Amino acid sequence: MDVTFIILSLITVVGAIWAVTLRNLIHGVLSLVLFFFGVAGFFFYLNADFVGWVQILVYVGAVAILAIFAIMLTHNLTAKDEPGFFSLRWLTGMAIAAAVGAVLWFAIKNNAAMLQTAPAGVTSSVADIGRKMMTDWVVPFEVVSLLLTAAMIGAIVIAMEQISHRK
Amino acid sequence: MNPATHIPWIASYLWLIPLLPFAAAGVSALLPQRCRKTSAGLAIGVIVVSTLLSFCALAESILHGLEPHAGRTWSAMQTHEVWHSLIEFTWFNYGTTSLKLGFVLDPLTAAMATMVSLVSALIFIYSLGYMSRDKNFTRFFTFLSLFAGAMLGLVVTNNLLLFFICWELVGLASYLLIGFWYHRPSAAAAAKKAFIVTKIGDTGFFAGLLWLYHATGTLQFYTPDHTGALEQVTALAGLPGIMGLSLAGTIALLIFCGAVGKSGQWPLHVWLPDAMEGPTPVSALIHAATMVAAGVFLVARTYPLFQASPQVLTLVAWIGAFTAIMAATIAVAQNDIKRILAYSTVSQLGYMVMGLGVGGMAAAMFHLLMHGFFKALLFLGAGSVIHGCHNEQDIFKMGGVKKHMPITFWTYFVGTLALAGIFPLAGFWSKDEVLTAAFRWGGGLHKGPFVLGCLGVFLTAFYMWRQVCLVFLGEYRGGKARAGHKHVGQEEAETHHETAPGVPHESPAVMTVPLIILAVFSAFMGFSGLPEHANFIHHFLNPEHAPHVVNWFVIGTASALAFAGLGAGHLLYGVKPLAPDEPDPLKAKLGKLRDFLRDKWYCDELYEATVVRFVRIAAVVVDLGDRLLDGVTVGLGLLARGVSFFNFKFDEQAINCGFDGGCGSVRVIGRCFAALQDGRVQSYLRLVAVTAAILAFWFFLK
Amino acid sequence: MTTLAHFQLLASMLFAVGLFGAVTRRNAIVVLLSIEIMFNAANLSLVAFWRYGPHPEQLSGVVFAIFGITIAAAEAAVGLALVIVIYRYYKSIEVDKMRSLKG
Amino acid sequence: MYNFFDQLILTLGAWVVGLVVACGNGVSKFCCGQPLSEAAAHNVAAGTEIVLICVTIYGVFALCFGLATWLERKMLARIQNRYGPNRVGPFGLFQFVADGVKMLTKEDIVPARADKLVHFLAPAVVLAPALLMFAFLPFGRNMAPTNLDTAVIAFFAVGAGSEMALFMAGWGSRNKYSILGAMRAVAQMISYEIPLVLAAVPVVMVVGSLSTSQIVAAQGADGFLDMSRWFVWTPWGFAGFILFLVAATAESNRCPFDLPEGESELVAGFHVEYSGFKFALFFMAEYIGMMAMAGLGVTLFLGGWHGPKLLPSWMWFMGKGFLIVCWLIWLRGTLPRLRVDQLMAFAWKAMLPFALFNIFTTAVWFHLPKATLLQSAVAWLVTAALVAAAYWVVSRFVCRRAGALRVYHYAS
Repeated sequence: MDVTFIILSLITVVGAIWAVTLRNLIHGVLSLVLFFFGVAGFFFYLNADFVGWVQILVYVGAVAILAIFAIMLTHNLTAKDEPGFFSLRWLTGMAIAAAVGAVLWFAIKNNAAMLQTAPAGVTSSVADIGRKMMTDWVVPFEVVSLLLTAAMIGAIVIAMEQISHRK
Repeated sequence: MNPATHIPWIASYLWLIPLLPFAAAGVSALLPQRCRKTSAGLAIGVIVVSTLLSFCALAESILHGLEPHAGRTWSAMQTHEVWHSLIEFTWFNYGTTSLKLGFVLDPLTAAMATMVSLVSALIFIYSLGYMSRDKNFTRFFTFLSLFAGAMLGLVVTNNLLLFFICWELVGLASYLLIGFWYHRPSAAAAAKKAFIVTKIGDTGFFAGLLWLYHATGTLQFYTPDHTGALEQVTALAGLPGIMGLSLAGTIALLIFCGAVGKSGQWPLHVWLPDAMEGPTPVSALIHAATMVAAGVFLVARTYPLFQASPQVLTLVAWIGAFTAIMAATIAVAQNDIKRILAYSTVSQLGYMVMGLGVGGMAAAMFHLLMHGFFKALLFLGAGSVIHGCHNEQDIFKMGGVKKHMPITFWTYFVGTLALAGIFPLAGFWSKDEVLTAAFRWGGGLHKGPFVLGCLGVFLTAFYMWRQVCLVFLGEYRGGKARAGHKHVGQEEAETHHETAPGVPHESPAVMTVPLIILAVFSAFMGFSGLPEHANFIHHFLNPEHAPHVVNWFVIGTASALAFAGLGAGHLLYGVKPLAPDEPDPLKAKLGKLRDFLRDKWYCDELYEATVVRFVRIAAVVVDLGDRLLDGVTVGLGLLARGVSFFNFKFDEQAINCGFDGGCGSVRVIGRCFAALQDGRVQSYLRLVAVTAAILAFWFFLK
Repeated sequence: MTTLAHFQLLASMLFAVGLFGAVTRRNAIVVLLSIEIMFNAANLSLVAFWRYGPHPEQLSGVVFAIFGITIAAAEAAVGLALVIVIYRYYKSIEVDKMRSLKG
Repeated sequence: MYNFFDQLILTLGAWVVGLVVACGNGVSKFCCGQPLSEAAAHNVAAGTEIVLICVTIYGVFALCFGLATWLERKMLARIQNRYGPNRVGPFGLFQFVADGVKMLTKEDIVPARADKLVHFLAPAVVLAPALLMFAFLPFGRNMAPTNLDTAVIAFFAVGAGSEMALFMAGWGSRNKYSILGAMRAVAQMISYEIPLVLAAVPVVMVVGSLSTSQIVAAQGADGFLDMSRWFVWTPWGFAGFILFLVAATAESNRCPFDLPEGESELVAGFHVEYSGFKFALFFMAEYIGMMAMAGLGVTLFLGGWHGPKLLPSWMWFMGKGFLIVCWLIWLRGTLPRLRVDQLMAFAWKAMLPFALFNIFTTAVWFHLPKATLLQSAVAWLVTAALVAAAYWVVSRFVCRRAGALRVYHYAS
């Protein structure tokens, strides 16, 4: 455990908790951006630079902005009748999350392989990633690109349909 | 086989031939509708370049044959070797294997590519005139380019998978073009029919493809180290397949299914005549000259597989012969000018398939090439006539067109004689080759295809001459009877600005010049396949088989029958020109048989009564099964009710009140379970999460 | 020294936080964003496994993380477009109000 | 001599580092009676170097920002046939100092209903990416602050952060004009980010690396011909450069793409509610972001610091960068503002297809043989023809759609 890890974990965990609990949705999205930056920081920390930059480019540059646009377009700046902290709903949610988290914790704790330290000299150069994607992972790569195209067209069609109906 | 010592330059640029039209299609797909000149110019320019490249490929492969025997004549060329020049490239790797694609330059490719691109180029130019008034001109040329690209890709590829991709693209282009006037229900239906019927065959083809890949581990036809799919036939022939065939025979049979669908062979021929709903240049290009020939080309390409299995070859021969004669008889009784030509196409394709079946691969390909020229000529001529006669397609409403459209008439005349097989036009030589091959196939029952073929020759000459007489000779019968008459398959009015009836007029030069060029080819190309020693095309396409000597008996029979057919046609239709509303004289001669022929042997009805009805019956059966299941359920329910009634009585009297509480708790539990399905996503998510957690705990603790 | 367990524990914690948001919040947008948090937790776990794994030269974890990011982006695009359409239809984006699939 | 000037800044930097380490040794001897250990000396040197790089970059570019504002005002004035600032210093060169003093002494106004935290954070967040972007550019021979394997994508990723900052400014102000301006800015920057990145892809493809240092190295040549291999001389490079410039103009919200701040409709867009020093930060972020974009353009297409060996490499870099900045100012002085629909249509219907086709053209270039001069000429002509064809096709689209007049329905 070193200082970088502690700082980054604080950023991510606090960002994530704020993102799911804040009533003000815009604040929620901004904390989510904090969380995204924290995860990107972890990627840099783990020598996966490329993933880190892609994370920032995609999540901060696109997903968060998309969320903000969705919030603006649905006039939902704050969640109005959200139940309070000690409501049954929130307590149930916390219990469930705790249960799942406990299972994962249990699984990790009971695994000796988890206690190893980081081997030195592990890097991921962009050239290597590209080569892997174009050889070993070419089929998933193509599938994902197809999926992305389909999602893009789908999103446009879904959003457009109503405009034509409104006339 | 001699390994290619050097790769000629044209082989390394072979990919340009299909790619250029593809690129043109892509660009003009992006162009707006109003860029008519651009898209047409692009399409034509590109196909001309492809044609030139194909000619280079042809020249290269001819010269390559000459090289080792410099100074000798063709007749002395006895290499007994098929020459291939291969270009391979890797599409992508996955894991440890890689998918290789490639192109092949060999005589088959060169000859076919030249024919396809040349005919396409001429038809593209012709379309300029024919489609000039259509508002979707740009789209038309986009589709044409797409088609040309796919067809040429199919010709030059060295890989069955790429072949299949192009094959399907060709089918797609055909679908788009048949349904080009999609707002006409008949066109839309015809497009759908063509697509679905050919898909039936393609399913077989695809199964064959997969099986071949499974058996040989590659889909390349030829490879430099001789491990291509077609170079492992000897091994395949030794393995067992289905129905007593060898594995090679089974795969060949499956591949032949694809050819049957695409080349309109019985029993999947029904889509081809309907495909005439498309614009006439499309009929000429796709459904006469090139695409339907793709099936024949497929068989020719994978011929080693077929050669390994005599049973399959026999089947091929008989299907071809039967299709040839059946379609010819149907053509005799049709009235629509394009439909006659369509059935004629089916019939000629039957000849080609028959030629393949009897072992005359070169003969069949020769006939394919020649047929490409003269059938394109005939279709374009028909288009010119339709154009000139104000979108009339019924030959009984034409007549005397010769006076008004001399160029069209003379070119059409050449095409007719070529198709009928009159000396010395192209059809004579190629049909003679096919018939000779059929004649030499064997004795006894094996003479059957030959006899059917000869009969077909007579019918071909007859129906073609009938058409010429009715359309071009006599007096013009159109014009007055037009008002209020519903025309069969009338071409779209959009193509034509003048709908007022009047005398026919000659088409513009942009349409007649391609006709003249095609007529020249139809007249003289046949000399490339003179029998006896100098049979150039035979050597060129299939040097492995020794050339056969000329068979005067076959030539005599075929010629005599052709002339007889022409004479019969002239007797019926030519001697006394028909009056405007006079019925077909054939009706009196043949009676009920004519109706049978006119209604295409009731094939569509037969399919309606069998296949379609089978599907309906199956639906009913499934429905019945469903009801049966329902009945069982209801019965069980009744049983349960009976039991429960008994229980109720028992309850009432015996246990009564003590049990009511239990019932109540059951009801409560039921309500609880019902509450689980409350339509809220999050409840489901909660349930999933909790279940997963519990299961995982249980798993860990176990 | 930071061990693999640290990263995995952190990732599972983030996953739990995301799950909490997904099952608790009523606002559809927040639910979607919680799902993004879960995606990120999974990606973090993958990359950590890659970093500590026996075959880092295979780059599997990195490649998978990139695929994960791509898929998450596609999911976000479609999901948020759906939210907008749902808002137009129901005039609300509370997931509790969408229960026409109730059994 | 040339090398001396070329490496002058590095030499100075090394001298300062040496000085600091020596001072540290002195202090250490004074306090503990022994010099610094080797590791400690190394740490001190590295830390000093980092601080020095940051200070130099921020100092130089803050100065450049000042000069750019002066340049802008002077050039705009010249274009509009006036004098521009001419009171403070020679030619009014110190006008920016006066402006800065004014900004610092102005009252800082925060709207009563503002989202205070977000409103406070926005100016800082908006400046951070703009400054961070300089970390990835090589300013001269041996003068790259970082040497990342992923520099180009890092540059764009950092740039994406500024969108969020603009939104924070607009949202935090609780003002209709602000939020409208911010939404416009975000939409515009997202739309133009795509052609911007796609315009850079050809360079990455040809060089085969995302590292800016390697991209610059690939454009180098010997001696006085050091400008012969700039990518801008190739057809695809030229097309890419033009695309990049247009997209960069839009990314930095400059005229004619300055709708987010359109005075006639939105007062001042997302920074309506900012005054004093916070406003100055926005102003600074805009100019520094513009210079960073210019720097990336120079790196990708204009050969970075390469140039005939008449000037030191860093001077080449700054000179080319300022040339692009001048070009942007010139555009502002001459072009009218676009309409929103024109802006979007231009990004999606003209720039995106053209950029995609440019990538294709680059692939063609990459695979064409270029061993001999004749082959190179053929490759050049073929790609030029492709670019011209693409331009022609795309322009026909745009002329028809985006250029058309819009019909306004006031009543409906």
